[in-house]
Amino acid sequence: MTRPISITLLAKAGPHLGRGLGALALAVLLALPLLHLLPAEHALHVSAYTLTLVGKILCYAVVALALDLVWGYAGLLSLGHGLFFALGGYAMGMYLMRQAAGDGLPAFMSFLAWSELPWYWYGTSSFLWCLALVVLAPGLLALAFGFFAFRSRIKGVYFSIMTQALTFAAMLLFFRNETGFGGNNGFTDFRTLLGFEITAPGTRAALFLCSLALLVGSLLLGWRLAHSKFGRVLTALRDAENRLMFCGYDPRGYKLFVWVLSAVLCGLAGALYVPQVGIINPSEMAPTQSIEAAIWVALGGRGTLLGALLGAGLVNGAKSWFTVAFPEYWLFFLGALFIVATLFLPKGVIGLLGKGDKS
Amino acid sequence: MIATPSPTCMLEPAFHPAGVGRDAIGLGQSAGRGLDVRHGTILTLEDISVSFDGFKALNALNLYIGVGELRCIIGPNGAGKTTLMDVITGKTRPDRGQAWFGETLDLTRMSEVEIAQAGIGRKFQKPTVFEALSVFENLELALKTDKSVWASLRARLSGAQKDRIEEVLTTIRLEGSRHRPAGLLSHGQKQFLEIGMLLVQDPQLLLLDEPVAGMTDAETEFTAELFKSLARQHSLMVVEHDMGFVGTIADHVTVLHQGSVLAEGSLEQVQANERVIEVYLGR
Amino acid sequence: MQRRSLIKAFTLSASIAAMGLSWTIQAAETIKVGILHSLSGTMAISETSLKDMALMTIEEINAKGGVNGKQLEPVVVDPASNWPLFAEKARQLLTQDKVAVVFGCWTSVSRKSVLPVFEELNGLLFYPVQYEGEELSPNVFYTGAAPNQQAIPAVEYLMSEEGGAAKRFFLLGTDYVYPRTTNKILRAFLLSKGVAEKDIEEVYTPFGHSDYQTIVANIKKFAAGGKTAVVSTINGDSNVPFYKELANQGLDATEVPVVAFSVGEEELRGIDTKPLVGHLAAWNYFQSVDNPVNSEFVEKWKAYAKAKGLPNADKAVTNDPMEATYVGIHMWAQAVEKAGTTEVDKVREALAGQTFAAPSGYTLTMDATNHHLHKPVMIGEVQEDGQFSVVWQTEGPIRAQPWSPFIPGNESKPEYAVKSN
Amino acid sequence: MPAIYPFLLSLALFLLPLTSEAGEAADFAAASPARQAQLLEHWAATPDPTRQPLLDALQHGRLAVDGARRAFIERDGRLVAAEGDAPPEGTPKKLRLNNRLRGLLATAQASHRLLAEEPEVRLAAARALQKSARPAQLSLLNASLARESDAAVRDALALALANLQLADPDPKIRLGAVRLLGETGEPLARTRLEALLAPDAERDPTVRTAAETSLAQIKRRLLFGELLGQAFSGLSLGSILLLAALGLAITFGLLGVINMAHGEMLMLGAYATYVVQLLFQRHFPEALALYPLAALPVAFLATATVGMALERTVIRHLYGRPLETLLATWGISLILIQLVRVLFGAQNVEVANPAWLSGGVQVLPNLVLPWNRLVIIAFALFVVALTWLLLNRTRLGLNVRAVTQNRNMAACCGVPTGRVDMLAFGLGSGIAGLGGVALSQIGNVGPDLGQSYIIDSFLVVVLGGVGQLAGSVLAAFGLGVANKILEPQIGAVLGKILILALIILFIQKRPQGLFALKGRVLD
Repeated sequence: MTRPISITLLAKAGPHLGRGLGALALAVLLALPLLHLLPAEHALHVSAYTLTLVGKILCYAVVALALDLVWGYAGLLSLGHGLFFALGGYAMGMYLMRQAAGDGLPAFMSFLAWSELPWYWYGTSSFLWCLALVVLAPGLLALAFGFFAFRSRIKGVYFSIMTQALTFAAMLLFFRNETGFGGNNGFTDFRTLLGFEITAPGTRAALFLCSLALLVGSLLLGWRLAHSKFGRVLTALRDAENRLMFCGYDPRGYKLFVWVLSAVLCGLAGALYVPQVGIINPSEMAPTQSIEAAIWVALGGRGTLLGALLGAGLVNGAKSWFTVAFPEYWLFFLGALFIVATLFLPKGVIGLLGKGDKS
Repeated sequence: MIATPSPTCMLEPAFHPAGVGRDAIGLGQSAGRGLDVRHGTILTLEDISVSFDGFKALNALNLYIGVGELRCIIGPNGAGKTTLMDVITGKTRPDRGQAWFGETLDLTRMSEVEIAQAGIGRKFQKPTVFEALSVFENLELALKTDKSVWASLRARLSGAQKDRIEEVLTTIRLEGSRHRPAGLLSHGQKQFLEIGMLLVQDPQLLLLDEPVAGMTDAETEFTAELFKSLARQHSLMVVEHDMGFVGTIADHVTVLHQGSVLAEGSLEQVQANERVIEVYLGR
Repeated sequence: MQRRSLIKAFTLSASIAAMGLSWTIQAAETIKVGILHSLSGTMAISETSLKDMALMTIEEINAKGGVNGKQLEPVVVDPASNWPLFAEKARQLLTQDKVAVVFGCWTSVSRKSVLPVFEELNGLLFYPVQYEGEELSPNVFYTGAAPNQQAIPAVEYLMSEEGGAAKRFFLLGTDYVYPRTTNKILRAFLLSKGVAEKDIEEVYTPFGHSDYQTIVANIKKFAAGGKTAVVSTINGDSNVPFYKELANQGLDATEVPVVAFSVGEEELRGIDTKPLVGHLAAWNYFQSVDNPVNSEFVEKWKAYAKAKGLPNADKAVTNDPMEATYVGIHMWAQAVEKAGTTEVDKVREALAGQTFAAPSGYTLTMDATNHHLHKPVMIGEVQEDGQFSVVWQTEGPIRAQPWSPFIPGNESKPEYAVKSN
Repeated sequence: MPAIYPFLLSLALFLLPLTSEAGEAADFAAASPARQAQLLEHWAATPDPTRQPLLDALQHGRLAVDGARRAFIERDGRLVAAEGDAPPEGTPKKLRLNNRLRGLLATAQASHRLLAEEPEVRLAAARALQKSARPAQLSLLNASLARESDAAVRDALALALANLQLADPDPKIRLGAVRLLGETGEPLARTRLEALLAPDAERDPTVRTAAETSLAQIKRRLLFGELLGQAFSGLSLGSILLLAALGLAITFGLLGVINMAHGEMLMLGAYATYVVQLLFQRHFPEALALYPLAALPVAFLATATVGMALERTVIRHLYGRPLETLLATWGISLILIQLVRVLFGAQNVEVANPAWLSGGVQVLPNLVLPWNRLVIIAFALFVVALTWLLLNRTRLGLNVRAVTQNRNMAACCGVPTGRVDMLAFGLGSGIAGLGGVALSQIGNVGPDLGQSYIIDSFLVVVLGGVGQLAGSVLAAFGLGVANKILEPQIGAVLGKILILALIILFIQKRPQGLFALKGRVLD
């Protein structure tokens, strides 16, 4: 009601300004893969390094978005989203490993002296089945975990710590060589994807476009959800779960739906991430990775979809730059960034732009 | 004031002193919408006990509320009033005893959500509304409709539903604030919003925990009118400390003390009860 | 107010960025070399000193006039113990910074992560750490030991009368590919030497495992069955709790000697070595090796550490991977001189057969075909002062067998580098 | 062959003294390692008190050899010729032993110590010989046993002898030895008896039967020791988890700060220990053994100060926003880690166990309880008691509980909430610092130390029930013991995974942890 005029003005300009900036960003992102296809000598050529770096950040942005759906809207802080991301990545990695191995066994299996594929590897040479796995593996795990967790009304910090324990346990499991996912080395040295050279500029550009499409798709989906009655129920759930139950809503179903959706989005992001960075290993499940994802969201602005994207972009961009510019001191910058952001930007960076309520 | 009058015919519930029994109250055969209230009792609590770490919050409590009745529950602090509400709404499971909604619904076996969907609405002691949502959205969420996940993904408000919300907005005098976030409302306004949410939810039994706390006299008076008009089509159970308010609305008062019913009857009757005086005034 | 402080922060960071930029522009006629070691995260513990050693070596080469008349310009990046970041940084070094060569990596997984990048962009990586073998990339030169240059001689020593004539072997490692491969090779080797299956026990612990009570109890139990030696491939951080438990449970080296393949002088800095005297390590270099080249090398390193104010400079030590880094950089520089260019294909050719008088006291040769160094093997005993005394060594440098003959299927692997797959 | 071996050696024994009169030290110094081994074996069979200085010098690495292969013993920093008084030729080099020689030397030392005056020394020597006696020492042991007056030493010697007598040609002696070994719980005796039971190893049926009985007895005792060992290691792990988690039980459990920098407080405590150790090494080397005690107050104060400073500057602004404390403290933890890395280096630093925390107490033949672990268990209980007293018996504790239960109400009652918050956070951090001192005695001290404990700490606090000190204690010991019961069955990794899965299931059952207060749920 009594907001300073400047902010009100900004808010009014917001939709136009925001839409303009968004369109610009989208145009730039769409142009990147095309410019990558130009010959290397061309002045406008975008290097594979830039393309994979931005592609990676796009995947992270999807994770941030997915996390924001459960944390920002439903109030469930997951410290285990890295697990779903990694599961999607592993599912894609299985396909890529089979592609690279041809008719034989993946290299790490012959190393363990296994003579045949374990049962969970059957069918992974089929791309379609792998796509299904990308969705099913994180989805079913999230469903099972969510079903039990929400049934017994685990929430708040308890929920966070449980998700952390889950991803930690999974990390230990995947570190074991006998688990059959390559142990600490994970999957690497991919060759082809659907018959295309994975290092070919065309493949890279296509993967980049897929990531962009996934991001835009998730954003639209998230926007639709947030602005439907479903989204309002989630917000209500976050603020007063008991009240909502006495209104006759079963919070379990709502939580489970958004939780599984979020996990699946992470899985898809992981699946696109792996062929771009060329490796998947259990360290993606390390609890610190998931905490970092929470930080992207918080820094960008919790409960606003654009904020999550912005946070993922900012932190990862900063990280990529700091690690080169100040290899010895970048952790100071990053740490200070988090502290300053939480102290002075309670609504995240997006709060600065004056559209902190809802995007 | 209420736009959808219930088709069932309701008579003034007969008054019976405490301990007479469960067949005492109400004549209605059905409160509508499938709830079986053949014996005229909408809520039956028998021998309910709840204890927390040895402390007996409810102790072999018996309580019957008739269809269309407006019942006030009074009692000193710690008498178990809120725990009683918790038991009815499924939030706390009794260690012992039976709780029936109508003749067939066993409240001790139902989840909070099932109980709410079966037609028991509750207003909390501390007004609880969805602070991040606007007043209109609060009412929209509470509106009686299909509340499954799939339904709300596709939900669109129908004209009739919008009218209903507008109507309640007028009733609770918040029509000017419909787009304000509920978190910005005053305490009293929040109380009204919560009552409004109960109204659109259209439950058969309303549990109201200190509904007039923090209200001005005028607001209290208005609330009293509102409750009186609600009774008959709905059953109400009001927990209140404000004796004046109780006096205005109640035809039937139950006094709780140390987790069980101390006295039951009209306000004058319980006020004259020696044991009640002793409990309230101390010895 | 808040916004103003944010703007300030932005100006600050922009000016810092500008500083960084001007610093890179300044050096024009130089050869850039990349240094890809983790400076933060779990691996910083081991890799930081390799970065410093690389910088020292580059300084040393520059002081002698550089390579082909050009100064070397190190580009240091921090992949932060994050494996995907290793690949990203490798790509950055090769395509953005256009470095002529990269010195880096420690863990196998980091090497596996960057390998496709180096093969795709035809870059050159010098990998300075002992590893499991089973790899031979044309774009990598391996200056650490292959299993036959470390593990097998160590076990042979344990089986000898001098080494205590061990009859039973407890193979203990962290669960990742290096210990697994090494133990697989060792098991095949031991079986070929007539050791029975029941006399070999193989146990793995997770990364960062810190509670060795049960395992030490099991070693004790196992050791009651006959003269036992422990072959440890425990990874860096877990060694301290392991050795402390060993000492405190009263298992000393005379009873059950432990030979470690990942414990060197640098790791011993974090351990009180008095209770560990007599335990063994197998490497291709020890700081205590007595020869003029090494004395100079150690002196130079200590002086460098002091001059640069490295933490704990007064206790600076050298170790095997540091020596391998040093040798690698020098060999590369020699090869560039010989080839007259930094072009990868020509340098690769020039590297074959390159020799260098290393601090280990031997003249090491880069094998003509297999991209590995010929290295001597030394067994050292832990001393009270945190150093090793060499108790046994090979006659001379031995050739690496990246494809161990003890792993079935390796007979058909070519003895020269081809792109994997 | 085994029967001839001692005979040959006693023959050698007969011949050798003639040569060694010239100077055993010189002989040894000049010998090849194989010959050195022979000499040591011979010395072990023929103890001679005059040889003691030479053995001691060897054992402590004080024997040096000069260019003429003559032996010198280092005494008070000077080299003294072991025999004669010729000055050294060139710079003498220290004579280094290998493991085989060290083992033989220990046996030789033991047989020499059998001659000692003090019964305790003889007892220790006899015990050592139980493990390491060699056939050549048979007659020595027989002779020692015959002249031994102390009962305990006699028993120990008899056992040492029994090990050798298993190879005796006389079945009666073998039978006696087998029966005697059955009285022990030695893991080695088990192996020896098992060897006896191998086909064709023992012809005499009575001895065989006796060996079977003895073996069964030993196995029973060993199993008992193993179980006891498992229980102890469980308790020990529990005490470590407890020390790691206790500070968090205050900062997170009571104050509600999701303190991701908790691990770094442990790390700072460990580094404080390191610094104190350095100071002691430089300035009070004579009192070095006491440095862990001095480190306790230093670590407590240092981490408490850091904690209070953080509370005042950062966390103060975040009360009531628990999830944001997670982010800010995560940032703090990154900064602290990198700070330590820059100051002390990325490598681990050495924190040594002082003598009184080294080694262990031999409870059973197959059970050693390390002193550092025993002390840490006691220390953990002490810290718990201290914390409990502070929280429940002092004004500060009352204020802390008041503030954590209802901040506004406490402020209205005149409790200086700001100060209380600061002190409470300082207390939690200080206790974490104490934990760090303990952790430095069993594991790594490096910048990443805290990271490896943070997850376990949170699990302990959550499992115990947030805000419940007793719950944390129970949870820590429960997790420790469960871990150690599972580890031998299914391995460390699967064990840990299973525990995590069990915790997740348990929290389903009791979402508020072990010790949740049941009560009217407030909204």
